Amino acid sequence: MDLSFTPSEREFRAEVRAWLAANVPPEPLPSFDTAEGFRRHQDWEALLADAGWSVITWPTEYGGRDASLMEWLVFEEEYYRAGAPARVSQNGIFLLAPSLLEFGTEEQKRRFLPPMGRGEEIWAQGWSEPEAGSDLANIRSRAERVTGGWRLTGQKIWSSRAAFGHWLFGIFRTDPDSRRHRGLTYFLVPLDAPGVTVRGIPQLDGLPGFAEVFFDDVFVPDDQVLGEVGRGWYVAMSTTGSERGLTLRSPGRFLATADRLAALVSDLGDGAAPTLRDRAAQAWIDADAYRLYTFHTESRMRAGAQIGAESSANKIFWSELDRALHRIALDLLGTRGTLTAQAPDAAEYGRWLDGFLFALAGPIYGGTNEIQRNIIAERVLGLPKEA
Amino acid sequence: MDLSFTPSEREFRAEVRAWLAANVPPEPLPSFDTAEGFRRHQDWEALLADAGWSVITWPTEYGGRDASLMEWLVFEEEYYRAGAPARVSQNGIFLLAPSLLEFGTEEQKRRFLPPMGRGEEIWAQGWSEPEAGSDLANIRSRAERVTGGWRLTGQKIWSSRAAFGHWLFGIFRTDPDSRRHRGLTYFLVPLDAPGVTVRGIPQLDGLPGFAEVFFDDVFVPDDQVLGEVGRGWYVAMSTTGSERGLTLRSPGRFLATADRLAALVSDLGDGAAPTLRDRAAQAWIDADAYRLYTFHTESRMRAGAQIGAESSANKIFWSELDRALHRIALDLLGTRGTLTAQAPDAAEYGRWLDGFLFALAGPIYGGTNEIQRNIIAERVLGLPKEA
Amino acid sequence: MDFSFTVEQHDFAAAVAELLRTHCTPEHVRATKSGFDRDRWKRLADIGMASVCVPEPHGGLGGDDLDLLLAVEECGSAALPEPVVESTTAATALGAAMESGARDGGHADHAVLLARAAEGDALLTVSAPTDPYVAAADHAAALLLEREGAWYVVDRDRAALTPQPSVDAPRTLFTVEWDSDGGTLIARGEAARAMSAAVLNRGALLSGAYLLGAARRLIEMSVSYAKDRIQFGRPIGSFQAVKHHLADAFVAVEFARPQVWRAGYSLTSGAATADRDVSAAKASASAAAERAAAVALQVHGAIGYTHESDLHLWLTKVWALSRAWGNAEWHRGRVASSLIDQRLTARLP
Amino acid sequence: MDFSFTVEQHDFAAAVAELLRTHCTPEHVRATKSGFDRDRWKRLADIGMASVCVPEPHGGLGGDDLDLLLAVEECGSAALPEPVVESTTAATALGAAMESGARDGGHADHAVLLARAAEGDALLTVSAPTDPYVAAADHAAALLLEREGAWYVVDRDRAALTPQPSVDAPRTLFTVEWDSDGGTLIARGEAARAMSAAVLNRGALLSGAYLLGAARRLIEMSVSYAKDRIQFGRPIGSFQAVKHHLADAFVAVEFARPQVWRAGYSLTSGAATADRDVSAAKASASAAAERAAAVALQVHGAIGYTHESDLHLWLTKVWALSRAWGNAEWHRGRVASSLIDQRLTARLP
Repeated sequence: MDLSFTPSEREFRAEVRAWLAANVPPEPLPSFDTAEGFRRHQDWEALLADAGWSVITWPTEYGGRDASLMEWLVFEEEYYRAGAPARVSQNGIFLLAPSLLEFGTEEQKRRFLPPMGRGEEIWAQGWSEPEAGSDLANIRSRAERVTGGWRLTGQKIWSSRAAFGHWLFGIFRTDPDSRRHRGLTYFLVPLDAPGVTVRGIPQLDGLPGFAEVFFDDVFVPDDQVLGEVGRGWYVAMSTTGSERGLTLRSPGRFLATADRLAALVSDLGDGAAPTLRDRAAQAWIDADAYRLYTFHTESRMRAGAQIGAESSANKIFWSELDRALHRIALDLLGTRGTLTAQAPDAAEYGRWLDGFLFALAGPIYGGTNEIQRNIIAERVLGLPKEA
Repeated sequence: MDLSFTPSEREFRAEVRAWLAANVPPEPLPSFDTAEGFRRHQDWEALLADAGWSVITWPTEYGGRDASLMEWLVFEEEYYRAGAPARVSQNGIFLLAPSLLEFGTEEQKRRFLPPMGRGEEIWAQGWSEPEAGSDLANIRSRAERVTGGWRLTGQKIWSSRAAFGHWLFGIFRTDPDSRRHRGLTYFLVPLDAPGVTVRGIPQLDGLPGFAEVFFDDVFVPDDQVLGEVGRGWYVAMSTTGSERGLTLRSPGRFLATADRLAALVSDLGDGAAPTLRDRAAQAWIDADAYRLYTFHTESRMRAGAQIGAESSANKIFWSELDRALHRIALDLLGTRGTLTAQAPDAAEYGRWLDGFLFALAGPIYGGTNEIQRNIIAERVLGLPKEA
Repeated sequence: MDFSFTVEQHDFAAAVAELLRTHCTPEHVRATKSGFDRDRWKRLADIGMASVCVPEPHGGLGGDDLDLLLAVEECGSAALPEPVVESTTAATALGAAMESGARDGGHADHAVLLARAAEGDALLTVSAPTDPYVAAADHAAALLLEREGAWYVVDRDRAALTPQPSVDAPRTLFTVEWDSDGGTLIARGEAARAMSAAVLNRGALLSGAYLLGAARRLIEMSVSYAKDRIQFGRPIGSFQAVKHHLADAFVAVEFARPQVWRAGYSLTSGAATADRDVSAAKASASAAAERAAAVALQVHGAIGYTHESDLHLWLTKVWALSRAWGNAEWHRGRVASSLIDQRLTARLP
Repeated sequence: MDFSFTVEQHDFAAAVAELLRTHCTPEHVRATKSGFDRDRWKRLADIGMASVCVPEPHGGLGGDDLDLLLAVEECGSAALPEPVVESTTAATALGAAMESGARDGGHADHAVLLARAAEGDALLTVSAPTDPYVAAADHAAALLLEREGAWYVVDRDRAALTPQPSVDAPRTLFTVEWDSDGGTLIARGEAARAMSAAVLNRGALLSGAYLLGAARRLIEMSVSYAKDRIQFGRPIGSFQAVKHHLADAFVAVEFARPQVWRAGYSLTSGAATADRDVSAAKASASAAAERAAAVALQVHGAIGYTHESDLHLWLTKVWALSRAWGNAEWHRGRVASSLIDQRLTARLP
């Protein structure tokens, strides 16, 4: 056991930190769920990409720097520590890219990865449907074989980034007689293709953080199928059990929040109720624990272990941690904690409310925590399936 | 709304308090799960009965004083406040007596109620079986028709008070072809009848708080059947939805514990961590809330309302409250909280550990809290049954 | 001991509920972007909502908090946008000040103001001693404000309001600046301290009652959604996890309700335990409502996050009111102090 | 960064586990009413359990806490009755005192004592700075005790022991009285303060490791029971409520484990964050084990309460050790103080 970073990891961290200190915008960008904010976030992605920080774990030929998982974890810590902008390219670089790298043809990789990494093409995800929320296998959107490609019909929902984005990845039923996980195929679809309609869904804050996407006889050529026809479920899920479980929410995000929370308690001094001080300490411990668990998993992966239910345990842990961190902050701030970022009195505190609202969704998306608990109980502990 | 006690209730409280002050033994009695403790608790029941305090809600003809539910709640508050001995007669007076009063023949009432009320005959309960724990309807012990009565065969388990008690009440399958809740009959069985074998089950503290009871062709005459043959489930359950839901655990018990906890925190002064002070305040609030909820239910019953899922809500609430109260006390006491009552250093603190161990069982017995949550969800909220 | 409301109290709440069913549907709530609909407020006032606690000589019904609790719970169940907590608290405080001031002649302008408030023609609001912001100040004719241990009535036109938008947009919040000569003194010294205590307790009590209604509705909506929504081939309400979450939220609300009622009784009867009882009630109601909100979001999933679903109308109310008038932490601290530092463990009843 | 143990560390833990499978079955644990089985302790010592952290000149292996963590977790998984936490902590402290004392010649008797302890022929114990009782004092040849800022080695025969029976009967506890001339001074002043800190941290660390093993076993037993136990026509382990309780306990244990390992590394490497890291680990391990114990009881139902079931062998260990060496509250307080009062938010690694 040697819990120190290597000299090269330390150098790497110093380099990241220096670049971010010089380049992170002093004022927060407008939300990427607005037209202007979307553009400004794309500009930021371009700046990141120019400096080689956009997609560090990718092969250099597609715009990455072949960074190790540990370097990526370090990068993420520094990124959140610096308060850098949220990644508008997130769906593409974290969810699609691993599948593209594993299952894509060389042409597909060359076509799609570089503009994704530079933030020129922003990807929306197309998993959920109105009747397939947590139960993803219940997909009804279908694709019919036609000359040179497929015709897509149906509807996707909860597509983040679709309101202003350029492409969508998602799975469609190509075998009309198939059920559940079989007979699905993974498609890459331009959102400006004829027959595609995008309708933004306003969230609590009124901004279209999600969209519905309607497909009305949308032609998609064969070279926009990712992986084998009929194996879309496998393509979509194969990366969730590997690094994705580890990379969906890196510890850096929660470490930065935990440190801000500890500072908030310190700053409030006697104005912080002792119980909140205690709850803040527990949340800080938990953020630290999440980091240690991640490093431990990284060590095991380097030693050749496969990641299984760790991603379910991770999901439960970080989503509850995130909710706790923000709830404690709001409890510390009293009525002031309910102000939006626009309120003059909110000052730097407005971010806690936004974070709270976002954190409340944590136990829901990416597979509800109830589903994750079932996975742990059945696949790790070996308890019987429900009758 | 008038939340004051009537003059007669106030007088009643004063009378109870005075009697208890003069009569409660200064030292705690030995556990009633020992032979000597059992006898000493029977003596206490006799003393209570002589003064008319044993079974106050019963009709006077059987040894009660026709007290109202409110008087009983007042009595219980004073009883626990005075630190009076646990009721060794509890199974009989709280679980059997309501059924006996509702379904018993006049002969049965005259035969069984008075010695039960005086603590001369102590009743054990015979609900559970090895294969019927939480799932009570899965009963396999059976009774066969013979001349003048029935022959009982089978096994009961988790019979509290059976190790030293005199009689057992329980349900047996009288229709061998019946399933689940049908074809069961409610029997009253002397534990010294030929063919009955009682085997104590030592608990964590080594004492036989439970017993297994084996029935090997035990003859029970017809006049020891309670209610109709084949309607045993109905007899056993009909009282659970009425007062029993309210009387299984009266608020008095938790109010006394909450007050002791508040005093413990006050006494520890700066030695009590601020978070524990806060948790203690919450637990005290909850004990108070349980009392108010009970008074509210009593008002509704007096106005003619039927009690339904209130007993399930009660069960969840008091069992979690009891566990919280004791856990907070142990957290306050540190290592000292783990000492048994026999330890010289335990002083008055030893009761917290015993109470903690007892409280841990709360979410399990009387229908696990999981079952109670199902009942609330299905019968009150109207959610669909499980597939 | 009688833990029930009078027929009149029930009837009043039923009338309020009936009015809100017609005039405060989710569509109406959405349409009330400013947070105040004069027409609806006037209708509510017509059936007595604004005058219950106003003394009879000033055009009110001379009632007390117990006359209001069930009706305010109905307001919460409808997510009523109008500031029923603050306006009632302000009117009651001004009425009480007038009553004690009556011995010295009172203040003629205030009598007119109070009568107009009772009629629903003028809105009053008040600053909560726990909070730096005044709710609905933009809609109010006058504000009750505290400064350096004294209370004043301040004309809205004499005050400078800075909007402080919050998570519950229709519940408009403001920081208020005003010159002392713009306000009329209504209480100072001991009377002002008593007014601060009364204002805090009444605001906490009524926001607790409102939260009970909002929580009840959140559970009802979630139950209804869970019955209809099919996942994995069955209604999600048949899953134990969903059932148990909802059952726990239900239990929390059911046990908070008698605490709110008892707090109303304590205030009304001037009990020695009133501060502690109000704090227990607000702590429990805030926690129960927060729990119901979290469960409702979890049951609804992503749709609960959208503007299209009605759920957010109640969620935002809960997030705002559970923290206004002292959050659960603050009130639990007040209980701890009474219970442990002052060893006041006597109970009402 | 390498979060793995060496092959030797794994092999040692495997050897301990293998030995315990043969010599520390539930039947053995039940039979060890006194809390100490000399034969088993000697066998453990033979494979190095008592000598890992004893310096080589004194017959030990000169290892560190990291060499012990996996093996102590195995002890917890077997509910080993012998006081592995206290004896190891005492031996390590005495060894360290000898090492620094070696420069002044050391103390010949202590060298013999330490060598015998390393062989498993003499048991050492130590008073935890957080607790008023000394564990296993009746089985010990000598006790390390603190008095007025100095540490002493006290012969058991020179000390008066008053038994203080606890929920975990085999873990014998005592209050100890002794005359100063019955003890030999081993550290005072700064050295004694350092020894107190080291003793507290090591005892908390090792009890944390033991708790991880006990919690793991409680979950295993509960899973196995839930697979077999049929209620309502199906194994109770197929009910979502049971699944989710067990999954939550599992997650708590899995996230506590790297914290315990990191704390071991912090202590071994003398990190500036060692106190805070140890406290985070003990707080998390205590809480995870308490959670596993509560879930295990809930899953087992009434049978978990009986003496006949093996469950209580682990439950009582958890209830005792989660509170010994500082309970979760105490340790969380130490973290809060470091984090908030001293603003020490730097992390290891």
